[in-house]
Amino acid sequence: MNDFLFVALAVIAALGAISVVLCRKVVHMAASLIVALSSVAGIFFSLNANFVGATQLMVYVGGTVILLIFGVMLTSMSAKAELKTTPIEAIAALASSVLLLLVFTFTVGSVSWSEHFKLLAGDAAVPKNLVEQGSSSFSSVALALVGVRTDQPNAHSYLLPFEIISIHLLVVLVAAGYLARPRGTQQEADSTAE
Amino acid sequence: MQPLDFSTVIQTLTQNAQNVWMPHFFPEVVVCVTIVLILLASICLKRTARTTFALALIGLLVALCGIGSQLNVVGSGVSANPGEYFGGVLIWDGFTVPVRGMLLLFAILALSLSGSTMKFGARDATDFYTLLLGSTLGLLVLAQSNNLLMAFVGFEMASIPGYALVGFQRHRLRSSEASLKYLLYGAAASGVMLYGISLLSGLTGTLSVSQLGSHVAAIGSQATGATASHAVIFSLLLIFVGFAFKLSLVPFHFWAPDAFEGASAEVAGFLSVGGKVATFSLLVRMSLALSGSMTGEAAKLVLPLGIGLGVVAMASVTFGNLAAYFQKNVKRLLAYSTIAHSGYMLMAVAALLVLRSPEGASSGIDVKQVTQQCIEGLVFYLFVYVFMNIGAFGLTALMRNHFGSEDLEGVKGFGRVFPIHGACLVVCVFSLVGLPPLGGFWGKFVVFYSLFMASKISTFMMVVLLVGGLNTVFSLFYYIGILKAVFLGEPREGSSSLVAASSENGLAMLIALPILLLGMFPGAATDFASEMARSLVR
Amino acid sequence: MSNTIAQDLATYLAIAWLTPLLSFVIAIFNGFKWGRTSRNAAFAATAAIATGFVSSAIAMNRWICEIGGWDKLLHPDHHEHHAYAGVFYDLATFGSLKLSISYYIDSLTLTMFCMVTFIATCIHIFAMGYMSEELAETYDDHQAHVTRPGRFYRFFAFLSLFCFSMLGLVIAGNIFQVFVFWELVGVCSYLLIGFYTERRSANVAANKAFIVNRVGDFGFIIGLMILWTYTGTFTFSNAHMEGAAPGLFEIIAAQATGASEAAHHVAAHGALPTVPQTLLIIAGLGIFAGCVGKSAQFPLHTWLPDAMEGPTPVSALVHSATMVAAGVYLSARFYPVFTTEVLTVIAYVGCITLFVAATIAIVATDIKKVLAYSTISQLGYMMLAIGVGGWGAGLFHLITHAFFKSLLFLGSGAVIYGCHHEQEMPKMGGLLKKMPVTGFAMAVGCCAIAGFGIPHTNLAFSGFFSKDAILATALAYSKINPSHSLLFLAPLVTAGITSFYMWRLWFYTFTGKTRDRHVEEHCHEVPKIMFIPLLVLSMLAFGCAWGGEEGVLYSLLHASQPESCAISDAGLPTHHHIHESHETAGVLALTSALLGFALAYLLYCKSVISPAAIKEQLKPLHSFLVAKWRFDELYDAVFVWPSKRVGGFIAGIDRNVFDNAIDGLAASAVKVAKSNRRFDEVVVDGAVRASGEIVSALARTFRVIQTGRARQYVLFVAVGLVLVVAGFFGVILPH
Amino acid sequence: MTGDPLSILVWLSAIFFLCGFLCMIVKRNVIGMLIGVELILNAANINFVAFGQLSRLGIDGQIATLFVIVLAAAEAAVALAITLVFYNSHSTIDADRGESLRG
Repeated sequence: MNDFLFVALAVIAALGAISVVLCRKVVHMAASLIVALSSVAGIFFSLNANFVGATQLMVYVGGTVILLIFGVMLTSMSAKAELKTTPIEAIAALASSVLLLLVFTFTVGSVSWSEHFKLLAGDAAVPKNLVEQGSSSFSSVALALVGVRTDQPNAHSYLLPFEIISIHLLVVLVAAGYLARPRGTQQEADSTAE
Repeated sequence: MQPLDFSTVIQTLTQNAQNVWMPHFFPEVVVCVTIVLILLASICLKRTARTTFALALIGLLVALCGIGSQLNVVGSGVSANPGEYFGGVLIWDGFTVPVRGMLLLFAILALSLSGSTMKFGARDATDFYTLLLGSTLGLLVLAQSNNLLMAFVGFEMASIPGYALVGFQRHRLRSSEASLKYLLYGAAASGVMLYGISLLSGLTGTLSVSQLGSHVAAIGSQATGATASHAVIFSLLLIFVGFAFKLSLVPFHFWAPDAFEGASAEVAGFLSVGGKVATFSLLVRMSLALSGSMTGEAAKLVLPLGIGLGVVAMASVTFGNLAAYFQKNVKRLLAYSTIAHSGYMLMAVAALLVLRSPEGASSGIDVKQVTQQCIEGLVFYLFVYVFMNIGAFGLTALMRNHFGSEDLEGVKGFGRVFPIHGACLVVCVFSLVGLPPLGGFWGKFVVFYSLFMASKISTFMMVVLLVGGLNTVFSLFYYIGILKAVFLGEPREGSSSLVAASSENGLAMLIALPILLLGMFPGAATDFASEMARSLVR
Repeated sequence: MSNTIAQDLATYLAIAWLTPLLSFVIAIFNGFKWGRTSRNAAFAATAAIATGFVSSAIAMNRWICEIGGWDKLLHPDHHEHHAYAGVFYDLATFGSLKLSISYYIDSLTLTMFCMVTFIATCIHIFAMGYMSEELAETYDDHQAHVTRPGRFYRFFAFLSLFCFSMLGLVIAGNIFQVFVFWELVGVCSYLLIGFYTERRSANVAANKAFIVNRVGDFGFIIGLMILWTYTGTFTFSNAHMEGAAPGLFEIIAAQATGASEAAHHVAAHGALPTVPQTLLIIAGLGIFAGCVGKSAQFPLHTWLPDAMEGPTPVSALVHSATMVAAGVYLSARFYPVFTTEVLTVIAYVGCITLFVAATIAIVATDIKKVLAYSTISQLGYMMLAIGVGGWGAGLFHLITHAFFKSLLFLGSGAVIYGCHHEQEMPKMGGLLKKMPVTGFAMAVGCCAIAGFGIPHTNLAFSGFFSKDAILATALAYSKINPSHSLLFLAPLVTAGITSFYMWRLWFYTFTGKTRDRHVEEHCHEVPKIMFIPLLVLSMLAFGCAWGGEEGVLYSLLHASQPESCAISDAGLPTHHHIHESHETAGVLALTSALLGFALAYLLYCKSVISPAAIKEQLKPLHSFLVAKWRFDELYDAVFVWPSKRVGGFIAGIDRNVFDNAIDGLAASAVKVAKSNRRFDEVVVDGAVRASGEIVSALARTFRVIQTGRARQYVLFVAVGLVLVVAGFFGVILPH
Repeated sequence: MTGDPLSILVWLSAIFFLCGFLCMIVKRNVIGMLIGVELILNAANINFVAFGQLSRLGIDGQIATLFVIVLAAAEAAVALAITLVFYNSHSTIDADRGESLRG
């Protein structure tokens, strides 16, 4: 049952992603994106990565996509004419992605993962499969984010990125604020040097 | 899993933070604090561009002093535990500390440059300096990261403010266009890089850079080694796309000319240098991790990787120089020259990989020593590059301010009207060409020298060397084109009454002087560079 | 004991070397303050270089005392190489790569120092008069039709900088230092050729000189790298320093002669490194390529005639006496490193150059261009001499040539000055009455370069001795290697041609009737400050080689002669051989020169036959020569035309975007091709032009890729990724 | 392709990656291109979680995903702001209209 759900979610996610490419209208694209990302969140849940799944739903589906739709609404008012791609471009795009797919098949696709990891399993440093382990990974994730690794004592812990990303978000806020701020103030008129 | 005692965790954390992390990470903390202070000051104090500038400058200077004190520790040999810290995601050793110093120095130069040449209101100034510092912080993290995830975070932290900086002149069509292109290209490239990181970490089971080598070697030595090694290479190439984007290497350079032309010259100068220093620092670390001690299937890949980098370097150098030929916009021309210079620097990394391949180890040369020499050359090149490129872009900014143009046509006679600026431009440009006795000459010289060493192992490196040498001749034409316009062209009517501010003159000389000094007395800098190389390759 | 003399010599020469730098700094920083009408810069520069000469002379004296006086010099008991090497200052260390400012002093260094400083002093004095028109707030440049501020101080500042670089090149004790100063003299030459920046032709010429030299320098770098990689040192020689690691020359010499000689080194430092034979050849050729560029040898010689765009004192100092001789000097320095194969190449390059340049000089009408081609030709003689084993002969000619050529140039400068910047000989004529001193000095110079003299006596012009020495060596060489007899015949014939074109110049200018009234009316003798250097130099041009190969000058140079070239002396004539052929060669050379003189006299002085008629008669032959080669057309068909088509096909030809530098070179190529010059110029300039075309076609292609569309850039990311992956797995990995 | 869940997820992420790339290439609408970026980043996320939960990457995978999500949100914010600026100056969000910088 669980397997079936897993495969179904994967198929839905893949279809969602493909329909993002095929849709013409931006709103449809966004809707397809929501489907795809939600299915991915479902996959995360089924993999026992509950926290990540929840974040995916909240931040991605809830935040990012809403942001995108917001952008659509802001900017689509005048764009009545649909923006079409010329066939040549579509063909070029398709050709390049087919080539990429080929490259992918011959490299990553040809790795037999189960065997690969079975062979590596002899390595002591390898952690146990977390799904089989069945424990809640939530607390270990949270602890790793504040700098303590409970599962693998020697592995890296992520206090620094966790903290420093706050500064990054602050800077991004400033950037977005600056760019979105209406222009035309006197000061800005002076700022032009060209 | 042992039961967790919350207070123990807290205690360990505070202890670590107090004794190990904070002292090592002090400069970055200062930068963070400065960012916050700038924003606070813009709320509390009366806002002027000057206050913000002073705050940012003081912050960076304090951070640089922090680096200075760390340098003492590194230099004295009492090394305060060189190695991984902050939970292993960062590296602190005799290499990263000076690189961070270089980045901070560069940030100070870029900051003073924009402070003296960009005229903006207080509100905009706050935003501009915040973005500049934010990007610098990202570069600092990127330069010392020992973890691919951390590297990606640093990469994005450096890039995202960069997108906004390029689009900082909102009212200009070209600025917004450049910003959008840079953003889209950067997003695609960083997406590819992240995808590569995810694959690589999945294959090897680690995000650590320093353990990458042993893990890849472990993969190569098992039965499925051949296919898995190919997958590893594929993911490495994906990661390389991100690096190549940051370094504007062919064929991932397309953003550079457009973004640099659209951005203001100060921002272009910032983007063209900072990313290189940090990215090369990480690239060298990864190259070292992936070479030298490899065995089995994976070891066979080191030499091809080196040759591959050599091909990319050749392409970048040739493309950059040729495409610069017909450019009329100085910024665009310098953008192409930036591409070429990345290529020259990449040659050192290519040589390094070739020398550290198993073929190199069996050829009887002293691998450790020549590796050190490659790194030494790269570091020296970067150090000179910081000055010469920011100098070139800074002088372009001055051309814009005084002559209102950045086209070769429009800046005619600039050097005649402003002799000091002209002299500094000569120094920067001749150094970019690589003429003795300027710093750029030594940079090229040492890089070519490492290529020459590498050519003993793979004759292909001789080809790279020849292409590089030929290109220095090519590049002469368009660089001289700048000088020709600036010195031989007749200045426009009425421009002779223009006078340069003494602060501008001072800054221009401050940037040009080190190039001259590095050219005439490279000894101190090379000693330092070799010290850095030694701490990296033990 | 030897330590103190090394220190003494180094100190004296360092003074001579650095005072010009001092004067440069002073002039550059104070020039503006002094004002445009001040002569201070000239005084500073002249004083500096004169100090340099005095200091060099003291050093020379010190050296001669050390070896035991003049008698000992003229009659050495045995061949002993008195050379002193040491380090001034350690510059930097890149890993095992040690760079320092060091010196290597032997009698060659000393002679070069004395020669350079002396000639430079004369030329500085001359230039004070010649450049006096620049002593003005406004200067009318008639050629460029602009009025600009005078640049008197700038000229002398550059001249000082040049002297500093040149002396640095001569004193250098390691190849690296040589290279740095090598580039620096190139930069000075660039600045001085382009002195009249307003003139487009001067700009083009300056760029051309710079770029052509860079081509040669690239070879130099390769040679330098090879030598360093295999020997691990840049230093020339440390044989005279106790306990120092062996220098380059010792290592190569040890390799050549076998281990026996270097046994004591082996004991002290372990086994000496060796350079594989093929790489040694490549290194030698690379270094020689640098010399080819700097000394304007075929096929990189085309920059030198154009360099005459600079002021005449510059032509005299930089482009005839010193800088261009640096290539010869360096070839001589590196003689121990050259293998016999390299020497053969050198000999042939010199041989081609001397002949080709001389033939071009016959038809040139610009007085300075004639001298420029004759310079190239004489440099070819020197290279030839080195190539055939006449080390001493080549350097002997270098020194004598420096004197008489600087004399000739200054003379031509005086003529140009007297005729108000008229350089075309057909407009002159009959100037002897108006300018007797100049005419006399020029006549001495012509006698010297033609090599007049009476065999078996000391009564001969300096050129006679040196050319005789070269021809004797060449003759001896061709006797040993009959297949290379061209190496003797070409210079022999050229000796006649040389005499012909030089006397043609003299008769054209100073005798006959006035051809242009305008010039005639304004013509006047030059002021004292200009003709005193002329007189001094004409005395030296006559007598500097007094005594020939038994004389002081040759003995001085001979004292520095390295024992052997790199591998073996197989095929090179010994002293004995040369001595045997001396008489024959001397008589033949003199006959050839006299024939040339007689022809010139008949044609241009007595006008027995009208030169124009000859030109008319020989026109078929002339056209036949050009047409037979059909080099420019061929070149057009093979390279230029297709690349033009490709370039046009790809992006459409947009002439306007031509970069000025390439355009300038291309334009000069077109100009050369059109004018009635010789084929070789077309070849070389055509190559530059063709590469310019190819480069521009490529560059246009690259511009097309940069479409400006964000989506396509992303597409290019994908394509680039596929390319990188496919290239890696498909091409690099299988190999 | 086997029934191995890890293989399925790796292929799923490959599809996401390719779709994202295609999206960026064929959509002339800037918003469409940004949606493509989100897809590419999500492709990496799928990989991270898959390798973390099903093989030996451990919780590093989950942590990486968290950071990527945050960074993607930040990037999207700036991207939208830039898009707005572009829209304000060019009155369109057709990415092809910005081609004054070229050559």
